[in-house]
Amino acid sequence: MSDKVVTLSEAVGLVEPGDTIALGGMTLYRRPVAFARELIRSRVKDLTLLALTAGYESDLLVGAGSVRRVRTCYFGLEIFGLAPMFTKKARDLEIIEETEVSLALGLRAALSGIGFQPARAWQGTDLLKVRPDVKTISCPYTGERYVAFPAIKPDVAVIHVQESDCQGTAILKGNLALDREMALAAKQTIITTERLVEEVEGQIATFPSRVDAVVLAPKGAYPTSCYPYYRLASQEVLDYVDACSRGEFEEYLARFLDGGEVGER
Amino acid sequence: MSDKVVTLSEAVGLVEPGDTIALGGMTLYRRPVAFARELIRSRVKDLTLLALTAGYESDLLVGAGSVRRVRTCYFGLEIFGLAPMFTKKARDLEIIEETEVSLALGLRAALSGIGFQPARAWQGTDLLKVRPDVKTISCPYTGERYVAFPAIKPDVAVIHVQESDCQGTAILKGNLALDREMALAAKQTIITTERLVEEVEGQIATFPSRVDAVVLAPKGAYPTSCYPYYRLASQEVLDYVDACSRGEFEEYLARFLDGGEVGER
Amino acid sequence: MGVRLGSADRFTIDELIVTCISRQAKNSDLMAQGIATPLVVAGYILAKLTHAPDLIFAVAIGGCITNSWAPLSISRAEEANLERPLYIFSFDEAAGTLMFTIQPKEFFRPAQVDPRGDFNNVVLGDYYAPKLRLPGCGGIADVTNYSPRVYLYVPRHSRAVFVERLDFVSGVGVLEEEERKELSILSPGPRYLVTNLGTFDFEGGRMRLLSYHPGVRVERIQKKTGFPLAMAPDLHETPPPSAEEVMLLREEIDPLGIRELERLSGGRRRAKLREIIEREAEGF
Amino acid sequence: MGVRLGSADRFTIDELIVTCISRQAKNSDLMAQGIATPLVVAGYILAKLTHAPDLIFAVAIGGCITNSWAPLSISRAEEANLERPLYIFSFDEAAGTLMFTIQPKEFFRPAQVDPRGDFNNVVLGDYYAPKLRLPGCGGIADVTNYSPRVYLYVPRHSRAVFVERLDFVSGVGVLEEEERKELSILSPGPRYLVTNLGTFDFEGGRMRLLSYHPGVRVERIQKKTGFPLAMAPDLHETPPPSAEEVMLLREEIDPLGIRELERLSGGRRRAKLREIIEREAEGF
Repeated sequence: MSDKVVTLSEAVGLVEPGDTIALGGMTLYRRPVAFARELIRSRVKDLTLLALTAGYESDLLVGAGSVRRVRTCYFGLEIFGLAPMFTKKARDLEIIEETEVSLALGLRAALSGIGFQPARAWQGTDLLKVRPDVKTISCPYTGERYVAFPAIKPDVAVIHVQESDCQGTAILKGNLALDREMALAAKQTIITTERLVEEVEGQIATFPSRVDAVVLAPKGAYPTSCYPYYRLASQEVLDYVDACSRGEFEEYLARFLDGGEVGER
Repeated sequence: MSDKVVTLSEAVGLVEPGDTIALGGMTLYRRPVAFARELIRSRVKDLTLLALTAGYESDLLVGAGSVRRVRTCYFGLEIFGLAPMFTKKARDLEIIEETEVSLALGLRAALSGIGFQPARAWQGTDLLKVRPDVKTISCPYTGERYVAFPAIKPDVAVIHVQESDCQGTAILKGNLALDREMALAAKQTIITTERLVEEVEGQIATFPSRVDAVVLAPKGAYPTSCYPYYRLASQEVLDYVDACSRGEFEEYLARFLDGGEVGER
Repeated sequence: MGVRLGSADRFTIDELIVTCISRQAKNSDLMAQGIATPLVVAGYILAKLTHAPDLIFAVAIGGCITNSWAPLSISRAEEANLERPLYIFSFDEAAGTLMFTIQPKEFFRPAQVDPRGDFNNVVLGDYYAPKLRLPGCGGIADVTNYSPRVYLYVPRHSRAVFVERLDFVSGVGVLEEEERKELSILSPGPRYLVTNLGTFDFEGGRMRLLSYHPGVRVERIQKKTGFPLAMAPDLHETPPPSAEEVMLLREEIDPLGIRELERLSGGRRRAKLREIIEREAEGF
Repeated sequence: MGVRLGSADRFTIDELIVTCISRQAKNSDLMAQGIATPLVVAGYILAKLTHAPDLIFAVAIGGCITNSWAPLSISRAEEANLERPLYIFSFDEAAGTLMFTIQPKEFFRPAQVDPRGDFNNVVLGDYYAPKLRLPGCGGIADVTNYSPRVYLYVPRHSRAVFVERLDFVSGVGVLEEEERKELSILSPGPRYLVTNLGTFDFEGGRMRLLSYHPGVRVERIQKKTGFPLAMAPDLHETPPPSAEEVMLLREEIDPLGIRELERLSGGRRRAKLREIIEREAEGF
């Protein structure tokens, strides 16, 4: 099998302006932060950012102007509060409202090779008003009306994993989020990994036939966590929030971009 | 939590004539054979037998006259050939054609709390002709026509597992078949288990809130396998096929019913 | 509001809210934990350590189901949840089938609530030109379509939260039977609400005061609510936490006082956060 | 037909079929194994041991994906597959999403095939009063709606198998573009068919002879087929297995001769089965 190991900057080269890019992990856990750093450096713009829950690196991408459109069910910093740049720029972003079900079933529809998946969700809320593209459908058995969530097929998925081999067979420990689904549904999939191994052990999370690039990125999720290798670097996230609250996003961003592949306290 | 441990015969008491009973495992692997034995003894009739793939114990249930209706995508004995009693009685049974997708998505619809699940399946075949209850649906996005598989909600699911606690938190090793889905979707779920343990280790396969009875049944899958405890008892299955080919099903059945909870060679 | 040290019959409002949450958990219940909800996590653990030892948790951080617990933590929440999981789920499974089937109880924290229990976690002000964009509703718009086990908590009861009309509906309240049927909604709406002033339900489709917290007058609760409240016939004072409950909370469950963060904002919140994180780093 | 011992340039028809199956596997392919298909399993392993070392298997017995293999076995197939699985799947996932997405190649064994490659695994004779009820189609009616990697094999080529009109359609063949579109079918139909007489495709929507096996005359193949065959322009003799392939099959992959079962029936099949099972029990 062909070796797919490339550098971060080569991997970022797979992203085109206007792409929908799906980032794995959840909020502050196992985020592809090293990739996001390189993506900001690359100055690719106009991206649609897709995430189960968008957090630290997503806020940096928004602050740096890489993102035009956001698709997520939550954009924030959990116990650290609102995501400062998302909150500040919300009026200028195009926000495509999603929920856990619309994201999960949207990817599932793509994985099933069909145009939609039905669910008992969203009705009685204003989500259907601000997502006029989302249709409803009548159950041929019960007559009930369900929401028909449209397929979501990201252009690029970026998943940070604990271990991968050179062909992109990777494993995930803990916290699966929607990573396996993103990696399978995307047109191109990039794995960034803490470790490159000869052969992974345990239930695999990705299939090499659906992986295009593998990047060795130790500490590649820092300051978000990569269980069980390192935990959330809370002080760093708080430093970010504090910097933004002082109006010093640009200074923080410069430090972040300077930070190389690995940040350490 | 309440202890749900009962005897096989108490567990069989949960099955009513006319019920749809879902049996876990696959063909010759991890089948609830001890339960099937007790079910035949109970003389409950008119059952609808639901299985991913129906094999040894299913054929005994059919031969013994417990079953009126069969829902499965395969009824046979794999390398041992056709299932003799199913083949013999096929004209008298009501056979509801299923496939892997119709079973998996039927259970999934029930688990999702909706009436159907769409799939790209069955079209261009005669299955839709012999299943006029199965409808099609038009995708509101692509305009394509998909089959809308109706929800399947078994009355009783019976799953043979390697280990369970007294409340019905069980694990499965290897071969998941559709057991987790059956156990969750059924109105009542019965676990038969090789071992009763204080606490299971590893990813659980059942949730105690959805389990009604737990039966200690060592060798409860014999002569089918229970990986990794014992393998398929090929000679016993072949003896069954040979007996049937000599027209000696009744004699075999009598021996089977005599066999107690445990068969050994 | 800080922890008042002293005899255990004294308690803070955070501790009372946690205790009210705890009391909604019955033994063997499955309790779902969202993100950034320390009051809820503390309440669930308190229940497990008192009247509901068999409680099981479905946790978003770590993405798993577990029956073990650890003291509240910011940096270590994930590893604590993943230490001995019963079941690790993907959100495809969780959102697609599992949560509908195993039906956990979950406490949500709305930014706005209307009289019938609809709620909002998406935006304040006009959707297209918001005064404040909120993080989003997670799975609330999904869960409130089917779950009979939706619970609410509001740490800062005010007329900004309890409004006659929401800026955006992202969680469904108590609908008329006909409307529910038309929208294929199975959920009967939120079952319970606890705030820093009292406890409530939405019986009959209107927010109703069940109990006022010790020292809080009913008039004050009504004044802080942007619409008329119904009153339960057996309206009473909220039973305070027991000495044991307060002790467990302060010493076992949340020695760092993370639960207090939910009632703070701005610079005070960040300062408290830094204090907690520094104490965690020192190994507390 | 038993294994003819002797020099390795001699081979049985089973071994030729296995070799043809093997040649359809390209390196790094994912190959799906159904149940009761020893010729297919032997073919996949042969490919892995020769030209396709990185082959991965999606196996029904054990319900997993694995890249390891073990000699063919009846009693031990499950434990062999589960010894070092890469991925254990539930059939919910497999049938619902995974197989569509990772698109394995799979060889199916039909009971009947029509000229355009529709096939039948459900019933012989009238559906409601069958001459012979077959086990059922498994996932064939699903897979043939979407997969571009459907392959067929028929160990006993006869006019009973290759019929102008099927008793029941449970697998979809090569449809006209318009019909495929109307039925939302993505699959182009079966790509390849190997029988005990030759190899075929369905190019242009009609079964077409690609090669005749050594010693088989084209006229015999046509005579054993219930409809007129098209002929490939480069019609040729099927290349025989190499000495190494035959050796691997007999000594490494299937020393018990389980692959022969697919060409036997009735009492002879049961006798062979008993012989194999007894040898397995003795520890072969």
